[in-house]
Parts: sequence; structure tokens; C-alpha cells
Amino acid sequence: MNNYSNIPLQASNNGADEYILNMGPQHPSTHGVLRLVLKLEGETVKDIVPDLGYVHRGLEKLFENRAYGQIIPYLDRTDYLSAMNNEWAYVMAVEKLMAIEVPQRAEFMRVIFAELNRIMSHLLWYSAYGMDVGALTPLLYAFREREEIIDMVEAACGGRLTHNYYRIGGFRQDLPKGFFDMLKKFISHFNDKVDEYEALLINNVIFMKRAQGVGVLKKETAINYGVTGPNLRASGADIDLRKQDAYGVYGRLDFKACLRDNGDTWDRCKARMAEMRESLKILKQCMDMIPEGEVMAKVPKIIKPAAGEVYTRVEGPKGEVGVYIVSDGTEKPYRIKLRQPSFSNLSVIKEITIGHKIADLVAIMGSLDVIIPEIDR
Amino acid sequence: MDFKKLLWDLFYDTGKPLSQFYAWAHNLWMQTGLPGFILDVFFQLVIAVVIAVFIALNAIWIIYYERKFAALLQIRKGPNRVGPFGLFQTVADTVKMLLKEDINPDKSDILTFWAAPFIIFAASFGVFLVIPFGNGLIAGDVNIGMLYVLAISGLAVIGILSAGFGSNSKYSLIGGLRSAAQVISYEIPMVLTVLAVVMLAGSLKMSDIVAAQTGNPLKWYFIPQIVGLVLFLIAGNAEINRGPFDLPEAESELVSGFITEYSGMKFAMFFLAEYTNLFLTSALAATLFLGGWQGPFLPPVVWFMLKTYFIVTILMWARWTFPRIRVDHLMAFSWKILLPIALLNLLITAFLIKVI
Amino acid sequence: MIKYVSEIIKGIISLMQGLGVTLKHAFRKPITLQYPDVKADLPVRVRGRLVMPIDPEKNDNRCTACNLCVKACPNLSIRTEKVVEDGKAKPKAAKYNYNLATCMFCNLCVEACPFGAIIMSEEYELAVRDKSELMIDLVAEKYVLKGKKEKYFLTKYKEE
Amino acid sequence: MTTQELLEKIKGKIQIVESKEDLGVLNITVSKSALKNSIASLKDDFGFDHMNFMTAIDLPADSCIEAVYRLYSNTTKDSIVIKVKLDRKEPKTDSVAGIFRTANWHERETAEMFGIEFAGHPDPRRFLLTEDIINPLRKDFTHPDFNPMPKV
Repeated sequence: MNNYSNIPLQASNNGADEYILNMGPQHPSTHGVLRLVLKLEGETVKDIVPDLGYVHRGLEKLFENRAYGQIIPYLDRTDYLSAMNNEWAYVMAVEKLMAIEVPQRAEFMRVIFAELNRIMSHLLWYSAYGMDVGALTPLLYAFREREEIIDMVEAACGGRLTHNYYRIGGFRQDLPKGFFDMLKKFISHFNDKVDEYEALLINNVIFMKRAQGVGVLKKETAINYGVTGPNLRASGADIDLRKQDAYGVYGRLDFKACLRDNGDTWDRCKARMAEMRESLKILKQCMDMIPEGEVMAKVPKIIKPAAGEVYTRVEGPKGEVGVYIVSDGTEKPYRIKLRQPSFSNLSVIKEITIGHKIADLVAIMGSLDVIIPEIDR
Repeated sequence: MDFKKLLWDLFYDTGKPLSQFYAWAHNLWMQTGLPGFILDVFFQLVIAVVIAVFIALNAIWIIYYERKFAALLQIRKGPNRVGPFGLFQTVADTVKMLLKEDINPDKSDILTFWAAPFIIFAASFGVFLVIPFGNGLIAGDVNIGMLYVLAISGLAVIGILSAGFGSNSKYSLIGGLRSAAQVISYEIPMVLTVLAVVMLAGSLKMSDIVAAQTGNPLKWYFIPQIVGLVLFLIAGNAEINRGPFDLPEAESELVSGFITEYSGMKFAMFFLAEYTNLFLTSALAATLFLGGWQGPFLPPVVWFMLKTYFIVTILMWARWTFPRIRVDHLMAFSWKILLPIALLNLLITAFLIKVI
Repeated sequence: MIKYVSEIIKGIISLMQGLGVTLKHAFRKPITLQYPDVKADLPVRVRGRLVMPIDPEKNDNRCTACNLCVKACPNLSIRTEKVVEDGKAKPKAAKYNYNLATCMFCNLCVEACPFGAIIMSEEYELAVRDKSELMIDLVAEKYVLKGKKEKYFLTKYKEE
Repeated sequence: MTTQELLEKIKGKIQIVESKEDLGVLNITVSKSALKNSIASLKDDFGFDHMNFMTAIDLPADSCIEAVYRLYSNTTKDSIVIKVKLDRKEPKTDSVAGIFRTANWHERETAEMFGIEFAGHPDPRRFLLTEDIINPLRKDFTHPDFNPMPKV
């Protein structure tokens, strides 16, 4: 009944201290259904093999049988913590294929929702991470603010997690009345809350001891593994797609990429905390700069891009969210490949956990902020 | 008989009416000509039942209290569905536990697996014998009381180890071993802090330690031993595997540590023992540092409970605030920080006693 | 030695900060809603399950069984049957089978409808005991909208 | 850098079978044998240090499978797409997991989805799917549980 047949791990027989531990798929801290098979010596991790695919839904195959417009709701279900960023990458790709110009108001709205989603995702990361390291209270505090954002998003698009709001060419509907009042209220107090989060968990001496110098990810290794997002910036690489590609209207906004130097677990946490503050700055600017006008470009009723291929990417909360579309000129895409950040981010885990303790493995896993449906698709 | 005086004695000097009642019963018994030890055994059984009932009721209350207190810190409401203010939530949970299937994992070591909850429960049960709840309200006022407490409470680690070993699960085993390491290394700073108090009181007997602190709050030992109190709380919290020191259970790492494989009533016993231990540690802290049952106006039992629950609240506050310590930091913390400070505290105390 | 002591003091300060944060929250009001007793006030755009409300002007639904919603649905959750009544030019939906089990509440069908005949209602407590109850015939249901959503529906998805 | 300039620059080092520009991105096709060297050369000599993804496209009409590698340079901010045509009956190519370690998982996924064999892959196990699903992303994939969207 031993189910390790697929896993190339063997506890050595002469060294009696080694054993295999199966962590997951149902484990409190593997964030969804990830299975990690560990080779341990005492509590020290000697080897680690991730086993994936428990929630594979074959999205890429589904896409080949759907019209272009029908694909958007499925994208919400990859990284469900920041659905709008996935939608954005996809609609941007189709717009690029069809050369559609998106109205300015819609572009600003896209930035607003992408940043709100980024904060949402980081807040959930923070609360889940608190659980991982054994602090149970941060969850409730972070969810309080997350709920505020979700209410905002719900007022705009009607969905709480699966938003389905972006459309090819702009937006389904304009912003609801009173949206900016809610946003203003949120902006006014959120910075204090981030201070609270830091005081409660991130700057706590117990946590700092656990996180500093643990799971160090070198810049070169990170780039070689295709790690992106806050994880990469914590290692000191100044790579932020919002700056590099300057898609949407990010070129007109003033913000900075949140860099850290060491690339350890603590730096990854700090980078995310700083990113929340930066997102807030972006939101503030968008609120001042957003023009009035249409939110939807003129788009043909039946979306039929010309044959060709395109790859667009946006900076999601976890890293580079990319969509690669091959079109053959029909109503349905010929092939869509989703490039999701967690896929590459998780692949680095073997590199940075070997030699640490089980407790560190949990801390490192949490700090990478992976989300399994995104990997399995 | 003066009814008013009896009432006064019952509340404020509980030992006197109890010993009067015992002498009266003993006299009566001796007239029958039967050997006296039968009566003593009977009385011991009565005491055991009383303590068992107290443990059960107290644990039910303390679980409810913890859930409400956690809710307070976490800006939510906590249990509020079963009964008024959710007071019967724990009762409902207990009934649920009793009705659940008691699972024995395949290939588990039945003897150790079954013995574990009883050992742990017995350990916390035994300590209750020497806790002075009130003036004279103490089941067995032995003259090595404090030593007895340390010896018996250390037994719990055997239960945890046997739970970890008997479950035949790797998670449980890691949890059990963690617990053994943790309890042994925190025993030492705890003993050293207790020793400082014992030196001040000049006795190991619990009633003497309480009496030495007198009714004046300024003479309670938390003033000369403030460092000792903090050390005792940290070490005590670590010994009962709670708060930031819940490594043997460590939900996010070891699923549930040594109780992973337990279910039904056996699980409930672990749960009961955990909260009983929490109460015990707080009661000891109250006895050693906060003057035990002594205090003005209110009956001694009320004072004792108030002080104990004050300590309980502090421990809960810490539990719901801090993240978990890593296992090697835990050891380092004990040996590198707690032990030197405890030794220093002991030395200074000894020096001051000599000088003053 | 100085480093050792200063580290301990720094540690204690950081722990105190954490305790302070939780203590501060102990005096704040709970943020949770007592769900079955108290329900959140939902915005008008909220997407519950699909309904086909009665239009009070026509005293009937607006559906013409044009099948645009069927084509828009990514999950094939909708099936219609068309009927043309005597003496009327427009066809009508005899049956509008909506499969709640496969619906993913994406709103694409509502957007596709040229007559504004269907709408996502506020209903979100959708658990049933029998799978067969998930197949709903929206025509036979004769749903009546209430409150905010009704206005939203009558003005064809315009907010005031 | 425009695609023309980039093409001129890399022409010397890499044997290009075919090249075209697609929406502002240079798209080159290389031969199967030259793939590993070209990618190594692009990484080392031209600064393409980030592999966005690696995947494949099934082309039953041409009876070939195209493996697609997309590289990005963080310094010059250029993108390049490298394609290699593989025989559909027996798709086999060299693994580039030694050059870009991110390719390890991408190649495992692609191998499973299209039935491509990557020679020299460090960990050629199945990745996401169960054993009974074979080459699902090929256009002629059939499975008892899989129904393509019917025409309405």
C-alpha cells in the first residue's frame, strides 16, 4: 500500500535516522492540495519532492473549446486570490492580437482593481502565513481589511472572489456610485493597519528569529528558476513588470519596486508588506488621475482575432502572470498557455529548504506564497 | 451550634470545620471497632471524587473562557449559540466527543496508545492534592509539597512520549520527542525559580509558602521575585505545551503532534489535561508569587480563583498573540537565556537573604 | 555581553508591541456578522443564482428563446425550448432549464440577453438536499424580484 | 532593439532555419540538434537570462509538434521566441533543464501533455496527471470522460 512508487526518494538503510514523511495532500500548511514527500533526518529536511496535480482541471484544454469571451470566468479560477490580474493578462493578449485601443478610464480602472487585488492577495498571504508560523490572531485582523476590499469589488462587479469583470476592450460596467468614497475610506486607514500587522507578526522577535537567514534565495538562482514577483525582488533583483513593461497606465504613475537584499524568508515578508503600502500609493494617484468617459472600446460582437501568436504578461501579486495565445483566425483560440508565477516559484523549494528543519519548511513554503490551483490549472 | 460562626468558618477558615468534621466522624467510626484506615480510604476517595468533579467543571469553564477571550482579542464574538452566551458550548462539544467513535490506528502499540491519556490525566490530577485552594482547604498538606508538584507534573512527559510512540505515526513521534526535550529543558529554570521562592519562605510545604507571604500584598513574593514570576510563567507555559511553545502539537507543522491519531474520549482526555495543566500552572504561580488564597474581605477561595484566572488570562493573551518558536530556538532560549537569568536570580536572592 | 543583553531587551520590546496590538483590539467591537440572524447588505450588482423575473408590465417574462444566453454560457448550463403561441409574432420560451450545478455565476448570459429577460438574483444560499433540485425551470418558477434588484431589472440594469 | 537588429546580432552564433516577426517579437525556428546550443548561447552571449515559459503546440496539419521556448532579457528588455519542429509520431528533443532550471518543470508538464520525450531530463516523471490520461493537449485527444463543447 506504500504509495511512494512515483517518488524517487529512498531512506538509507544504514543510517537509521533517516525516514520518509508524507506531508499533504491534506495537511494544514500545504496551502491547498500539495503533497510534499520529505526525507528527514531527525527534524532536518534532507530531500524534498513536491507531488502536484491534485486539482488539475485541464483549463488549457477547456480553452481550446471555448470562444474568446467565455474564457475570462475560467481565469478567475487559477489564482483565485487575485483574479483580476489573470483577467488582465488575458484580455490584454486578445486586445493586442486584435489591436484594440482601450479607453483611458478603463485603463485606470484596471490599475485600480489590479492593485486592490494585489492588496487582497497579500493580506490573505499574511493571514495564512500567520497560521503557518503558529500565530492565530493575524488571520482575523487581515481578513477585516480584506473584507473591506472584497465589499468594494463586489459593489463593482457583483462577485467576491470570481470577479469576471474585465472584458476584451474594457469593462463590463462602469464603476458603481459611491465606489470612490469607499476607496477613500479604505486608503485613509489602511496604512495604520499595515503598521499593526508589522508590529504583531513581522517585527516580533520570535518570528524574526525564525525567518531571518532561513531559506535564502540568491538573485542568480532565483532568475534561473524563473522566480518572479516579490520573491525575486526580496532577493535584490530590480525586476517589476509594472516598471519594465509599463503596461496599462503604470508608466504615468509614481511608485517604486520594493527591493530587499538578503532574499531570506523575512525579506520576502517585508517586501510584501512594503508592496501593500506602494499599492496604496498607486491607488491614491489613480483616484486623482482617473478621467471620465467610456469604459468599453468598440469591439466586434463576435471576437475573431487574426491568425498569429501573442504573449502578454502582467505583474500579479505573486509574480509574472502571462498568457500565450496562438490564434488560427477562428472564434476559438488554437492554443492558450497560462504562465503562472506559482509554478516557477514553487519549483525553487528544493533549492532553499534542504538542510533546514520542518518548521522552517513550513515557514519557507508560506513565504513563497504559492497557490496550488495556479500550478495545476 | 453557632450557625453564623460555622458559616464564617466555612468561607474564611475552611480547614477548621473540615478537621472538626473529620474528628467527629473518626470518633463515631472508632466506636464501631472497625480498623481506622477504612474510614481514611473512604475520605480519600471522597476527596478524589471532589477533585475529579472540580477538574471536569473547571476545564469546561476554562475552555469556554479561552474561546471567549480569544474572540475578544480577535474582534469576533466567540461561542454564542448553545445556551445563554454560548455557555453550554463546551458541554455540547464534550457530548459530541463522547459519542464519537474511538479509533485505534492499525499497527498502533495498543498498551502505550491506551495508557497515554491516562498517564497525562493522572499527572495533572495528582498535583491537585497539594494545591491550597483556601485556608486549610488542601487535600494533602505534605511537607515536601513543592517537590511533589515538580515530580508529579514531570510525569506528564511519559504520557506524551507514550502517545507519540504508541500512535505509530511519524507526526506523533516527532511531537512526542519534541515534548520530551522541551519539558526536560524547561524543568530546570522552573525548578531554579521555585527554589528562590522556597528559600524566601524557608519551607517546601505549600501552606507554609502561602503563610510566609502574609495578607499584606506588599509582602507577596512577586515583588522581590518579579523576575522569578516572569521566568516561572515562561517555563510553566512551556511545560504545559501551550502558547508560543506548543511545539509538540504544532498544528501547522505536525498536524496535531502527539494527539494526531486520537479521537473520541481519549482525545477529550488530552484536551481536559491541557486545560487542567493550564489551571495548575496558574494556580502554582498564584500560590508562589501572589500570596495564594490570601487577600482582604473576600473568602480565600474567591481570592485564589481570582489570582489564578488572572494568570490564566495572561497566559492566554500570550498564546493568542505570539507565533510559535522553532524547536532549536526553544532549546537555545531555555539554556542560553532562561537558565542564566534563573541562576542569577537565585544567587541574588540567596545573597539578599543572607545580608538582610 | 552587551549584545546579549540588548538583544534580550529588544526582544522584550517587540513582544510588548505585539501584546499591545492585541490588547488594543480587545477593546474594539467585534466585526463579525451573526450570519443566519444578520445578513449583509448586498450591492445591487451582486451575482446570486439566475432568475427569469416576471415583468409586471407584461405580467409575463421577457424571454423570446433566442438562445443567445445558451451560446454565451461557457458551461452549457442553460437549455431552452421554444414555442410560438397562436396569433403572436414573437416566440416564447416554453421551458428554460437552468442547471445550477454547473453554473459558475459569471453573468455572461445576462450580458448576452438583448431583452433583459434574465438577471442574477440576490439568492446565495443555494444548497439543496437532492441533486435533481438543481435543475430549475425558470419559466415555470415565475420568480418575483424584490427590493433593489427589482428596480435594477425594470430599468434594464441601470443604476439610479 | 528592433527585431531586425536582434536578428542580425544573433545570426552569427545561432543557426536559424526560419525567422519571422510576430507582433513585435522575433520568432526563430532552429533545428532539433541546434536547440540546446542556441538556447545556451542566447543565455550566455546575449543576456537572455529569464525563461518565461516553455510549451508546445500541436500541429496535426503539418504532422509536427512545435516546442516553443520564450526567453526574456532583463537587461535589454528584449523577448525572443525559439521554436523547434518535432516529428509528431515520435517527438523527441534535448532537455534544456541544465541551462534554465525553470525548464525542468515546464518540460515535465509539456512532456506529459504532448508526449514529447526530453532527452537528458533530470527528473522525467509524470507531473500533473494520472496515468490514464495520455497526451491531452494534442488535438486528437480522446477520453471517455472528455466531451468537447458541442455546437449550440
